[in-house]
Amino acid sequence: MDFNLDEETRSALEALRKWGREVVRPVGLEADRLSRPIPVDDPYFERCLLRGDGRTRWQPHADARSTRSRSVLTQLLLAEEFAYWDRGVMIANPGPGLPEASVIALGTEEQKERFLGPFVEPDRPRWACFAMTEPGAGSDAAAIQTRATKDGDGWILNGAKCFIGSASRSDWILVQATLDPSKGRAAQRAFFVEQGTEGLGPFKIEKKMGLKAYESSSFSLENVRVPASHLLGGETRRERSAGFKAAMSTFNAGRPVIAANAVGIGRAALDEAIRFAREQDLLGDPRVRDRIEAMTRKIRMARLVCLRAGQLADERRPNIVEASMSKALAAQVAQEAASQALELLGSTGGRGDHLIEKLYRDAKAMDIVEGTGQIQRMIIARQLVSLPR
Amino acid sequence: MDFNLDEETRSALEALRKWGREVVRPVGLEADRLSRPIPVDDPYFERCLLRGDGRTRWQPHADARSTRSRSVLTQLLLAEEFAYWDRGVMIANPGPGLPEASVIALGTEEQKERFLGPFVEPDRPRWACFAMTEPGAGSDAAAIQTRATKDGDGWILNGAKCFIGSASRSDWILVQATLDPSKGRAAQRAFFVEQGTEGLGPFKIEKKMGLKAYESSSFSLENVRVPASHLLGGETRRERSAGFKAAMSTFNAGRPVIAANAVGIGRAALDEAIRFAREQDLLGDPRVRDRIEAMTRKIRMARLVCLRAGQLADERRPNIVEASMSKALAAQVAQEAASQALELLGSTGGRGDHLIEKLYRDAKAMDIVEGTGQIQRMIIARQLVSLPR
Amino acid sequence: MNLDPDEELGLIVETARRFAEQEMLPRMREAERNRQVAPEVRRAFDETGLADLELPEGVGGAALGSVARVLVNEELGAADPGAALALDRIGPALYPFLEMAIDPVGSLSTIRGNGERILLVTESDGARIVRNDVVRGTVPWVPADRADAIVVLTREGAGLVRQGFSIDPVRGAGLRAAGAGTLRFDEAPLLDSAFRNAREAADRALARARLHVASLLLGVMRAACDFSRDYAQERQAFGRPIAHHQALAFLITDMQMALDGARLLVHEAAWRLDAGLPATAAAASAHAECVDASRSIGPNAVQILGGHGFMADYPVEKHMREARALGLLLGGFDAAVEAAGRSFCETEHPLEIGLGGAL
Amino acid sequence: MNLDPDEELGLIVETARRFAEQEMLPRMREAERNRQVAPEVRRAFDETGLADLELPEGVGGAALGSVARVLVNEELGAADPGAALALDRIGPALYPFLEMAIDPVGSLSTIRGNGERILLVTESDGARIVRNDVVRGTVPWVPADRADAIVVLTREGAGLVRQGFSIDPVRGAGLRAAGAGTLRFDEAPLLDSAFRNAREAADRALARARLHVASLLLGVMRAACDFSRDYAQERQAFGRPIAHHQALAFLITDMQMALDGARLLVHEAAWRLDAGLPATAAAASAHAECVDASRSIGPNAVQILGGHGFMADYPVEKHMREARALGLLLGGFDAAVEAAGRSFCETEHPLEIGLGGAL
Repeated sequence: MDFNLDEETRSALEALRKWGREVVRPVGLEADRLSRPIPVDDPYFERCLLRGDGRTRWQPHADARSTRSRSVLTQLLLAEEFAYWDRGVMIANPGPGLPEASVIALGTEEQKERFLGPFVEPDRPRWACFAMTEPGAGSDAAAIQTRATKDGDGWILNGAKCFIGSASRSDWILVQATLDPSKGRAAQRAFFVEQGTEGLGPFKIEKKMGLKAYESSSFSLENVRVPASHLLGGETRRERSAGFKAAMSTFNAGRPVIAANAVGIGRAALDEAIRFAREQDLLGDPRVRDRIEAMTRKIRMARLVCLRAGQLADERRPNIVEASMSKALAAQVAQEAASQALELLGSTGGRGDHLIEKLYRDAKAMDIVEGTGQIQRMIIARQLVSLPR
Repeated sequence: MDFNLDEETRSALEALRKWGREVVRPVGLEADRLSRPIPVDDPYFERCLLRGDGRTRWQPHADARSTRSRSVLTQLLLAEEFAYWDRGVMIANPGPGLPEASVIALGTEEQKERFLGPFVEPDRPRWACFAMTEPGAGSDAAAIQTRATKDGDGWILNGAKCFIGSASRSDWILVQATLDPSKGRAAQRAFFVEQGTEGLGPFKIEKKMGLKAYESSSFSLENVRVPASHLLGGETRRERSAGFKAAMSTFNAGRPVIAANAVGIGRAALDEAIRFAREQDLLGDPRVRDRIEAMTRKIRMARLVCLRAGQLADERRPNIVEASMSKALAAQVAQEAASQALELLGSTGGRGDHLIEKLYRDAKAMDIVEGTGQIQRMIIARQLVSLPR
Repeated sequence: MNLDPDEELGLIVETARRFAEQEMLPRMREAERNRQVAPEVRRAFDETGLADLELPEGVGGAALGSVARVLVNEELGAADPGAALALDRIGPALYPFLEMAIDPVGSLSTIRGNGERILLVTESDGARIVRNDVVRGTVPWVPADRADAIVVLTREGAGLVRQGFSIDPVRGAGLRAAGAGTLRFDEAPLLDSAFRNAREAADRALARARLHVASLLLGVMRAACDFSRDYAQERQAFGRPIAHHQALAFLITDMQMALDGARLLVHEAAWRLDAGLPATAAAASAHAECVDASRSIGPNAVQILGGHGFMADYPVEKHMREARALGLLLGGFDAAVEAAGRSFCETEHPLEIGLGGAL
Repeated sequence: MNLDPDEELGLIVETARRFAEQEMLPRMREAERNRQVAPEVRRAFDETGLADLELPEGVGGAALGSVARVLVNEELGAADPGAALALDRIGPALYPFLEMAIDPVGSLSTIRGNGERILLVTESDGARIVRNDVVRGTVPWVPADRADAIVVLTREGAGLVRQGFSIDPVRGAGLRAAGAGTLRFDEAPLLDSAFRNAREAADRALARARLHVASLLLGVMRAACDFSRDYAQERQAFGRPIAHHQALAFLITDMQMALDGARLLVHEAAWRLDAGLPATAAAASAHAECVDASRSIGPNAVQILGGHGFMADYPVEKHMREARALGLLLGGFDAAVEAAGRSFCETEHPLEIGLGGAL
């Protein structure tokens, strides 16, 4: 056992902490105050590029498997730290984002070159996004209705998507669509749709309760025509796709990242609660101390569960249960921490200008994205008691 | 609105409170200390008879519908008060008990005369009991396996029952059996089996965690032969039975009685916690006061939900949701109250001789008998969201 | 014994419900955005007479009690608790007038006649009375942008402040239809004060104020429960309505259970007040339960809607925020628990049946 | 970073598991009834060497640390926590010897050589030290019928009591395999005391004692989770295993989640102790979490078994009682929360990553 951090992780955390305190937190508070996503032309994004953010980890001319990347454990610690300063800003950051992993794993060389190439040394802040969720299909991803039909050499897409991060500012959107809605996930394919393609849009920027710094959009696809080369992986990608998906679910890192974000949010609420309690001289009240103890204990526990899921992923050991547990637990813990911290603020929490009040709104999303707490429990119960699907 | 008690109820409560303090509580503590049911020949039972307990509310030569009985509301208040002093003793009390209502509603005149007659002016403490639960069928009553097969003019019963209250001391046991296990509840019938009938027994007295004052037994039925006249209601009872069961579920009073018992247990824990806190001078600690406040609040709430279910039953308004809610809520509240009270005792709770420690063990059963908390929620959800069976 | 509200209140409740559904509900997002209620809604409200429910007959009120108030407030709160606070210009500030030995009719006549907006604040909000006739301190948040007068309620009594205070608008976490501001007292002189030997009356005034807030919370919780339950019966996932997945069905059940239980506590406390029985612990405890229940019902309703719940296209995110904001008033959960706990601990058997003749 | 226990401990854990399953588990009801462990089990235990795990090498121990202890205790606790307490004659009373500036080898040699049974009690249990060398007070319950000596641990230090105390047997709510008694000090003289400037060492000794108890709780919780889960997969209702009803499946999931989380807290605190890092808050918090989790896991395991769970034919009613009794030791939940809370509130960012080099 060893809970010490290595030097590299520690210095990466140090740098992120400075960036978070000086830049991320103020940008996030501003977006919340103005109740709008950070504008595309905000200088913040240029600063991200200067810092080295917004790039792809894909390396041209390298084997896909040799792509350099940090350990999952380190990624989780960084994800926690970033969310500590502002989880909305973290999601708003430029870069190839969610679809990157799929494109690296499944894309043809031409697709990588064309779609990830511009992210190698980006000339300006660039975004890409993955569009899965639909108004009628959230947790039940097998139920998506966006239709892909063959049209000569290309494809025609029709449907509607919602809650898609940074969609209107993305260079391209990887759109999940089905060849046959009655056949579930097996009939689903992903297509690159470039910004400006006829029939894509309009984009409606959603009005969210929290996490306002990033743009969530809904949009429709009306007879959107894409060439055959825009089908992710091309016609032959099927087998690799199955393997990729199996690996993603066996050594899952996505759910622990959300868990780490939730831990970060909870920790921010904790620190603010302590600061407030000290300033208002409330630490003599055992109720206040008990609240702080419970928050600290639960957040620490959620973090450990999350890191354990990460360690298993790093060791290529199955982490299905741990990944889902970390997500279910941390999301719950973050909400409770924010709610308890708000209680501690008393009437100050009603003003609407305190970080804790924002965190209370932000935290709720963590129990919804990447599978609700209920979905996580279904996944866990399948493993623990063979709950049938 | 009126939360005042009428004079009759109040004086019945007064009398029960005196009886409870002076007799019931000591008898219950003794049974718990000795870890055995109150013996059949204990003078306590004779005192019950002298007090007028142990009788049937059936009146010979009266119409079944005119049977005098207290309002459900009053019954619930008395059930709470009795359980406050000892819920195990309440169940141990002599009388026709659980099957009485079914016999009054469904029995033939001969059956009432024969089986309830001895309880009109009982010459000695007498018991009767209803045997539904089986080792393999608890919540799922449709799954009982005890078999009734026609044998000439009579019936032969084979099977095993468990957790049956006062079975070994009962004059007769109303045994639920099935004519065809594959046909669910529709094929179930109830049979009077008299004590001493060949093939009935042996009785195994269960070792329980709590509520030790009353006897819970398991026993088997091996080729137990009963005459045709022992089939509850006779061959023609079917329609009345369906109506009775519908009424029982639409205006349920059984679940609120358990809820009231749970409220009584919780209230006992509360009072003991306050007494202990005062003696140990702990009331200056906000943690202690907060615990007492939460206990009081939740118990009060559970009582109101319970009484509301009772009022609806009195008014012959459907109370399915309220009855199940009262049961689910009160059982939970009683457990939590006992657990919090135990926490307050600290190391004293470990001695094993404090009433609160006993209540902690007793309370758990309230979430199990008459349908677990899970079953209650299924019943509620059927009404609230049409949850399919 | 009868746990149901009396039938003669049915008509008033029906009026409140109709007004809430027809006038308040359709404009709740508009009122939130504008930080005020539209004038035509205000006119329609004045016509219902609901604001005069508890006013003494001498000033044209219906002189009804707490039971009527909590029934009406649940209806208004279910539509828009912020608007409910804004529409009732006197609101909980009425109770010290009614319960204290200060001339209620004289002051109230003026206030009502001028259509003044007055607010109630307590010591737990941050108001401090020094030398019995001057108010100091800052209340970080009141659900109002402006006020003509402030009633300051302490454990010993209450008084009216007409000058020496200011309200600086703030964004507000919820209840924005009522506005939001930080209230500052600058050596504000206290009028109409009744500070000596008024402890019992002050307790009763605070109890009524607690039920005022608690019943608005009941409304918000009901709206959140109803909306999310309907949604769960419509929305399909994995081949059936999400409400038919047992875990969600049980969650919905538990939410309803928490709401129904909290409501009975509020009703019983209101009945106690109307019956002149000891009620401060019951009211504080009911208040605490409503805050407690709403802390889980609000987020759970959002959870049931999933991603949709997080968006302003649906009302549940508003329910969650409004409930949380309501829960911070009058010192919030902690102050309510502290008051109730102290009182419960003073008796030996706080729940003995028949104590004082009632439950 | 590595959250898994080191592999070299695997053999010791395996020994503990085998002993627990083969010797303790089959006799747990017998030990409970007899209020003591059978002599042959005691002999078998002594042969495993598990009691000497943390003893210094000077007295024939393995000088292993807290991580080894919590791993072993989870195994023993899963079989029979009362027997585990009885078998380890020194138990948590060892820690003040190890952490204090009193001669550990001298006293320990005697104690171990004579096979003495010694107990640890703290101030939160009710022991009071007056004038630095005399102990007074009553500990209402210790999980023992008799003892040769008592170690009294306070916030300032610790000492040994060899006379002036008595233990009156009581029934015991749980852990009866260890016996149960009320411990009374009658002006008991304190030996080997180290009371000045020993605060830090006393804190560490208490932290180790907390983890000793917490890890037994982990074992009980694991046993309750495992047994009830297996049962739920076997038992049929409404046409399928009860574990396949979603609400029960989720309950089982939440129980497992609570257990796995609590275990990681215990492990991290134990690692901190072994690494010489600040650990008192971590240990107190881990202790609190184990008590908290066991308060729901115990009753929930009984609930899953329904009526069967309430009967001594199945082990879950025992798990529920044992967990509750364990949870009352060392001042229980409140003392643990109080200690952890005070400590967390002293720093500005109690969970900042990398603080002091570790998580």
